[in-house]
Amino acid sequence: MILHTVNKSVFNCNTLNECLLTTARNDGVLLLEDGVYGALETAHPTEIHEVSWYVLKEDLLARGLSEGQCREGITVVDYAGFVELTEQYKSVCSWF
Amino acid sequence: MILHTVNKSVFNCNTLNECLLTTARNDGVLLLEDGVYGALETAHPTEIHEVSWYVLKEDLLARGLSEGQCREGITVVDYAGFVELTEQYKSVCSWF
Amino acid sequence: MKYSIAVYGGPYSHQATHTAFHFAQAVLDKGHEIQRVFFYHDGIYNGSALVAPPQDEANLPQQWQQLAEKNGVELVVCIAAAVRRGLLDENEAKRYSKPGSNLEQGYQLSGLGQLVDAGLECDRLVSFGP
Amino acid sequence: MKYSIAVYGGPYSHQATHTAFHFAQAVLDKGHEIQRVFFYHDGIYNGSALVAPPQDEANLPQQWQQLAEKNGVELVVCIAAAVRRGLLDENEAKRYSKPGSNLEQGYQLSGLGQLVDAGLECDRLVSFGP
Amino acid sequence: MSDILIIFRKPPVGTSWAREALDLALVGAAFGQKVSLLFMGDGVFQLAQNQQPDAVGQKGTQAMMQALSMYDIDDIYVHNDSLDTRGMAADQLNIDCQPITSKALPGLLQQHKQVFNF
Amino acid sequence: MSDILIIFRKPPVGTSWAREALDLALVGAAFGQKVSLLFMGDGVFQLAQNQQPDAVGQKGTQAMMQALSMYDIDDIYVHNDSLDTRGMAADQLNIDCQPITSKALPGLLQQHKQVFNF
Repeated sequence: MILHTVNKSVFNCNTLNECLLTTARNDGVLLLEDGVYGALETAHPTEIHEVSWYVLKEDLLARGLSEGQCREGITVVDYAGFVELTEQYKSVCSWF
Repeated sequence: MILHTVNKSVFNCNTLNECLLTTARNDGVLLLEDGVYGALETAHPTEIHEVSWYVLKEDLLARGLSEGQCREGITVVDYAGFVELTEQYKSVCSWF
Repeated sequence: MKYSIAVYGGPYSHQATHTAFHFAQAVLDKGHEIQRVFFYHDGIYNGSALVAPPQDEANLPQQWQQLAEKNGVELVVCIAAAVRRGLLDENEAKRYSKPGSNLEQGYQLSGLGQLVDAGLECDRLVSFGP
Repeated sequence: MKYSIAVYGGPYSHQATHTAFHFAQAVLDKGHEIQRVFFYHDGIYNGSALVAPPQDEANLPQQWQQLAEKNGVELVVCIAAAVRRGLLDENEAKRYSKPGSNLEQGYQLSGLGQLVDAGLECDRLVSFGP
Repeated sequence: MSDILIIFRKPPVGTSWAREALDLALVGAAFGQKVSLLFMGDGVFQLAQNQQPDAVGQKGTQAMMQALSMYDIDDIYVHNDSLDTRGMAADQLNIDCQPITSKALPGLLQQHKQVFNF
Repeated sequence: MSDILIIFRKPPVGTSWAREALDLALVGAAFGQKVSLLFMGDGVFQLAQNQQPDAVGQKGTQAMMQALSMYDIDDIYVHNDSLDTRGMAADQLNIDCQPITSKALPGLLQQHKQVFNF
């Protein structure tokens, strides 16, 4: 029950893939900052994992991305939702 | 006749591959800092280009790497050799 | 719940500081407590008293300071990371015979143990890297 | 030949500063001239008068200063990048009503035009990024 | 042979690179230099429309982008493969850009006396 | 359930991350916490033998690495796929490490109350 945050673009570096090596089935992955590009339909993390996927709304907006451009199955959360996720999950692990 | 320097690990990010998209046949690529890992036999830039390859000796030593671990066809240069390369090539383009 | 926040990115270079600040506000808005914000690596530059951003940009050190004062949050800067990067309080300036100090009011220099402690004492420790 | 060097990485965080410094020494050893070292982005932190590294580590701002003094090299820090990050000379400290300044001696704040100019005036401009 | 080529490879917002590279472009033009821009890799994300950086408390680069033409910076290239990979279309960008193929990239760099690369 | 896991993912020398993560490990242990380390990705390069960081004017991490056992930091894991990809052998590292498979990584993280990740 760990919430992983990832703030790097999957198009440029390995951070998200390294994160996904360590995730368990009950974990969550929150994409934020430049990590939100990993939510695009055109982004392909090496494996589809059984984690729950989230993406930070404010960071999508800041970059001109819409929810419609995101892969199916990703939940869009705002900062309040980010806090709620940190309540739900037992700890937070940041990948940068 | 451009000398390109690359200071990021090819195992973690796309910098070297982006550099290689822009190199011409007469260009040189000098691997330095964490870029020197791109000289390893186990490193695979997406395409083999016709550029001249160099790697900075001091950065190999600092990381415990030997010349013997480098791919064939890569020339090892020290800082004095780095300066000579900047004399030879018409300009320097740094990828980081 | 009791939170602490770690910031590893420098202001005006990486978004990490902004993200951490917005997260901190949202944590407080939810009624949680923030015990401490710990600044490490380039995050220590957040503690500078001398930043002078353009008028239409946020003064991040002062934003942290105001948030901390209003909500009783400790702003702790790793002393080892700070001193080598040129962020000094008056004591350290004296110790190293430097002509001045530049730590913003409301921040304190302390050891990395304060980060370990935050992880132990708090229900959640959330880190923001560059 | 005439060289200039651009440094974009902060000292004590990235190797960029070390690499740039070793390269600069090798350039001078070869008998070339260095007109200017230009500090931009986090490279501006190289101009801090307050860094206090452990005794067994180099004081990078002072190393640059000594190299510059000995060889007639200009050390120019981008003023816009510096001021927002909290690196001020006495003029800027006064302008922004800050309690002190922290620019190391031998460095000057100036505009980004000095980087453009270095590219034009010199035979080679070599950049070192974080 | 143009004077300066500036390559933009970093996404916007997450770091200050986009702003600082644009600053250099505008200053270079103000110094009377002929400045060309190339967006490639994640740098093409800087060309996305409808960016709202104020959502994360930042100023963004849109005003500077719009200023480019006033500074006579008109040679603006975007790497088409980088756009494709990211699902972006060349006719839906925030400024007018000339698509450039991978094959043409080496030639573009050779045409400039000085290449800055962020 | 151990207290703290620190993940090392950055190469040595190029940045201060390796040193600063090791600092945290030693301080954590000095605070009486049970600290485990995991080297993965480019972090496995921190385990290379014969590093000579003085060649580039740096202090390196070898002394701190050797100090780990004095601080009772003995649970040191290295991701075997990361080693393989980089052509490194688990029996030629600068400290004793326990190889760990990709399959076992999620379990390792779950066993720790707090994960720091550099």
